[in-house]
Amino acid sequence: MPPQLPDGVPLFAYLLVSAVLFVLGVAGFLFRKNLITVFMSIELMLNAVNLSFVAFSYRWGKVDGHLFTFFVMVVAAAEAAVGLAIILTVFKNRSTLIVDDVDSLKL
Amino acid sequence: MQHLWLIPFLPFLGFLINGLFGKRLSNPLVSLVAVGASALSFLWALKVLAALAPIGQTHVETYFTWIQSGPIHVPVELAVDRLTAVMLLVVTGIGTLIHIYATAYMAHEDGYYRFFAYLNLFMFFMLTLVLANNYLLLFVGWEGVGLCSYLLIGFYYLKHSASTAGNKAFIVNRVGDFGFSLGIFLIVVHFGTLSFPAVFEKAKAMPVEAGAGWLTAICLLLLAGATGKSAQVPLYVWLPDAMEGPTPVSALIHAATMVTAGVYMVARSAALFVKAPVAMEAVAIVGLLTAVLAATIGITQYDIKKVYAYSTVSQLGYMFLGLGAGAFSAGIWHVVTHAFFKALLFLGAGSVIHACHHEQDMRYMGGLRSKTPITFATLTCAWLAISGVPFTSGWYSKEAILGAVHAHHPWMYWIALVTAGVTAFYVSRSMFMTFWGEYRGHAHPHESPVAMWAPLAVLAVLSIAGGFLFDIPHILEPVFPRGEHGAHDLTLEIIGSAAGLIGIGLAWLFYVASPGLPKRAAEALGGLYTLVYNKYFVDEVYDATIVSPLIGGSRALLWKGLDAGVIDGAVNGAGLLAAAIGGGLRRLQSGNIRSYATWVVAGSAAVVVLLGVMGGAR
Amino acid sequence: MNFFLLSLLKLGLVAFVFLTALAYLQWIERKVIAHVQVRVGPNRVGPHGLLQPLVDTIKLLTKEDLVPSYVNRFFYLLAPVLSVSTALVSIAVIPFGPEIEIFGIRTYMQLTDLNIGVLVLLAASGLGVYGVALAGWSSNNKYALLGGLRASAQMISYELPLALAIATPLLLYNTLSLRGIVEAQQGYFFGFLARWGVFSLFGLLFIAFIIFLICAFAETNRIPFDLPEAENELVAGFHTEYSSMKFAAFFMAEYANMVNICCLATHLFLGGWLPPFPAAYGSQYIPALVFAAGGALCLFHGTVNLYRARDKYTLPAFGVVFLLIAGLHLAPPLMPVLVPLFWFLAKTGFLLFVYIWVRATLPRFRYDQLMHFAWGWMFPVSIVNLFAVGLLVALFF
Amino acid sequence: MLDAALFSLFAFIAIACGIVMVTQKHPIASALSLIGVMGSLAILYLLLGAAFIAAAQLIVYAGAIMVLFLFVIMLLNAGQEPPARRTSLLAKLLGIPLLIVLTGALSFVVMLAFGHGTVVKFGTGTPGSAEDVGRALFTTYLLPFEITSVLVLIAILGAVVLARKEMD
Repeated sequence: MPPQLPDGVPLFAYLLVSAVLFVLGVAGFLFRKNLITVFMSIELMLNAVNLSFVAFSYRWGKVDGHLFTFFVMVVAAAEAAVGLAIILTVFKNRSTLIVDDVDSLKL
Repeated sequence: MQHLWLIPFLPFLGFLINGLFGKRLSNPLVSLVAVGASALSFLWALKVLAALAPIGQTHVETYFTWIQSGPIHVPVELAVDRLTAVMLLVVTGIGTLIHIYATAYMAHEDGYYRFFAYLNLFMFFMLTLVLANNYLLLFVGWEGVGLCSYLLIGFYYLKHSASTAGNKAFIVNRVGDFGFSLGIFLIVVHFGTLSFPAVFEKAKAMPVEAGAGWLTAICLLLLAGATGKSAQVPLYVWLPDAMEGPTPVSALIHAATMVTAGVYMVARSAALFVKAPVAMEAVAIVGLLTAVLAATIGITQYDIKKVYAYSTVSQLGYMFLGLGAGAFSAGIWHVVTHAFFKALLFLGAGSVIHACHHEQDMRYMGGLRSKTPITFATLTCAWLAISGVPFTSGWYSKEAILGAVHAHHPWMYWIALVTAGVTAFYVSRSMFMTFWGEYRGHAHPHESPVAMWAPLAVLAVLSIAGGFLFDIPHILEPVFPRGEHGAHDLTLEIIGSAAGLIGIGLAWLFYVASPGLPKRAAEALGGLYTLVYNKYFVDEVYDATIVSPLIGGSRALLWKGLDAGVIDGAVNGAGLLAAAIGGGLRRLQSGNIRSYATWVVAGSAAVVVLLGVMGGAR
Repeated sequence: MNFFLLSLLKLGLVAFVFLTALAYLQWIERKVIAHVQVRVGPNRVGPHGLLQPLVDTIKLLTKEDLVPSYVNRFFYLLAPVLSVSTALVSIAVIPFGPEIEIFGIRTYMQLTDLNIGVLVLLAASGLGVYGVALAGWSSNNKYALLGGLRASAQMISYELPLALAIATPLLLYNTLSLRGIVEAQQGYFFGFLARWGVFSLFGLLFIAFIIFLICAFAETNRIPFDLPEAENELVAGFHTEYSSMKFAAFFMAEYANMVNICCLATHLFLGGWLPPFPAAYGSQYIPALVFAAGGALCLFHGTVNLYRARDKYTLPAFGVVFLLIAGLHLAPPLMPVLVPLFWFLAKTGFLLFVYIWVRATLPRFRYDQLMHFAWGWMFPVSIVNLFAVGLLVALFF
Repeated sequence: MLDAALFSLFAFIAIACGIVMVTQKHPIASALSLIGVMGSLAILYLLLGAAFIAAAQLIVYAGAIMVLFLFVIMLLNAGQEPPARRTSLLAKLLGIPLLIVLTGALSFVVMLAFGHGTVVKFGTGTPGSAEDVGRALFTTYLLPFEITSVLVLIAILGAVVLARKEMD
């Protein structure tokens, strides 16, 4: 990569940040036990993707990336509403929030 | 823009209203909608024709493109020329009359709204058929009227005979329609278009085919379609059974309009037929055969509607004979007059049946002359007309046909002549058995309400005066240039009229003068009589040769073999396969979200790695 | 780096004024309520208790900073910080006047002019929830928890109509920058009626204004919507466990939010720093007149007819000060700076007075009433209003 | 220079908060750190010239969604995670290596595609103001926008149905 940083930040830096955040989200999804935390990890992944969207949008000088980000936000909001409602229901019915205990969907 | 589309659309509207909301509407309202729809379309047709009159050339209205596939372009376009105009008036006019009649006749049936919805739907399709400007649209109407006929024959669907009759009509028509569709395909292949003007232009340019060729094939296939729809040999068998339907239906669909669709179609395709003399000959022979066959059967029947059904068949045969002889205008003329008097006959029969409380067997009628005077009077007009008594409408058209046939083939002429006599004979027979002598039934016959006999009266006037009121051949001159056939030949006309009168005379002798005679005649003829009485066993023959083999074959091969064996086997096999695979895969479903997630991550990692290996995003 | 210097200067100025104003707002509130309830209010410390805020601050600062043992320490300490910072950050985008020129430096009377200023304000008020919610949750106390939950629920619920009420005039102004919004309201109907939001669109925006005010009360957890700190149900709600400076932080946050939202209302609906009627009718002399009148009054009561002996020196002093201010308002170089500022402060001050007035007048809602009012009335009304305005704008503008 | 500093600061904050979010045992801590991530992301958006998106990020994500999360956490009073009775062996074994692979591959691809070239300078660059976004939103992306509105409606209904007291 270029050694001398010019006045400004290379685009890939943003993308790397987004990549790292995404992986962190995945890690959270894989290793956390609390349903809500798992859900939040998903949100983290979405945010990481948003960042790269905006970065790409800068790269191409178009506004479309922002639009995608916007839509992702809307979808995330809807998802949060339904997901949290589901979590509440799950807690109501089995009084646990541990992912591994919610495993009746198996053979 | 004359808004031709309104003509078929108005009945369709009626159909929609009655079909969708009829259950909630009161009977008067339903009949108002139905009658109003057809009456309005009649009036609109009148207006259009008035606006176009005199229709020199065809008036075409294109609405939108229906099919656009490669070179084939099928627009939805309606057209009016004089032929169409005549058919239009017949369909809407008589249709309206019969609607009015039906309001009274069906008054006490349940499914009242259903009946009128079907009737309007039929009007819609029939008008589409008549107005269509290309074969495909015509075919739509063609199939549509077939459907409606099926629905209406099976109107009393609780009656087994009715439903089977409906099926029979439908299936037999399929055979014909199959031929018709093949013909249409051939036209597409051969002419590359379906619109009438284009096809006929190209056909005009072609030489007359001496032997058999494309055109002949096309025409024969069209003829096949026509024989199905217009109940010609060999596909006429459905029409007599179609009498299971309510009488107005028999009058409208199975006498006046739908069955003449074949005639109309052949006449419409005249430009093709004149180039294919072989096909023309076929048409003529089919017509002749049908005429004779049906007429002879007509003699022996006792069910009044059956009698008229067979008479319809034979009259249609007449029309085809006329067409085959090249006298298209004469054929259409007969269509019109026949529409008048045959509709009248059926409606009259309906009125009689109504009077006798749904008794259809003539052996239990008789002496109704005094009990139902109006019906008798009107029916008499129809009787005279169909028997070809001079200067009645039937006489004109029949003479025109006979003249043409004589010019075509004298031997055909003589047979047709005899048939005419026979026709006169059996119609007179039915009249005598119904109205003369003393009443042999048990009900208390009574005259029908005005809504029923008013249409009868109108039709009576038409069937007497229709002949010299509308000189169809003259009207149709721009469509079918009047050849030498049109020339009146006095001797022929005298002979023709004589045949009719003789027929009536014989009938008088048989059924009024000496009632014992028919029995003796039947015994004398013996086998021949039984043969005719059983309609030449045609149905039985069909059963033996076609129907039962088909059914048996399907049972054995298709059902047991193909369906049960191959298809079910395949389905079950697929199911088992899926089950097996699933059994293997369900090991993956640990029910633990995290393991699923691991798989997802593995997949995405694989994708990204692959992307990197392949050299990034580009 | 001139830009930075200037910014720092402005920052310091605004911070100082703002914080002092917050402190004195508290004093004003007590005074006003006292007079509404026919009391005298704070009058011991300094003339008319004018030094009360100072004393209060000292008291709060010097109090023992105690952290209960059972609280979740980190969040417990984080909450007030969040609360006050989100409250204070909003002032950054609020303009106090037009572009001015002092000592040859042209600048905006505003810390920064973002082209999404309104959104920033919304975001800040949205984030304000966290402080309250966290405070409630982290202090492991059922009253506090209830208070926190109530607060957050109420803020979320009322943010919806609030946002809609904000969006309504934006349809007309076509900008998100507060400066642009104010500039969009310049001009006069029929030459004399100010083209402010409240007067535009046949008063449709007035409905939006009312909705905005009501939601503002709820956003800032003020009476009649102060359920989160309803003394007689929840002790003190979410800040039950807070004392000394942490408590002061919440207090400050509350007043800061009040001020911010009043400024926003002024800009959105009341034409910011624009005078209510054209300069042609001498609107630029109003401030001077007002202050002069005040000064005259003070002098009159301080010298000629004296109610109380102790006013002998204070009132005349005030009178002189007021007269000086009036003079400043007339000084040519300062006029373009001070007059708009005056109008802006006047309007905002009026709204703040309404706040206090309402607090002194109205009782408290019940919680279910509060929620039903939010979702059953404010939300539909604001949405219908939004549609109506949108329709009008689409048709006529 | 300045935006380099800003970027590195907030990128650091973002990643740090991300790590905290994943490692913290307490859901509220995770939630707050997630809010931190979002806030710093908003700043990064600003640096990228996406002013509107930045504001939306704060309002929608930090202001609404995360409040919901916080709310639910408080409501369920979800405390420390107890050790799970049984967890996925697969995740335990494959998890870490997979993550490492994923990180490596991602960064490799990024460097491959964007390793040299575009440099982000604050103020220069893309249209990102509310007006630009809005224009695109109501012209090019009108249909998706409408569809999302329907989606949100459905989500609301779903949430209401799910959250009803009796689950029968």
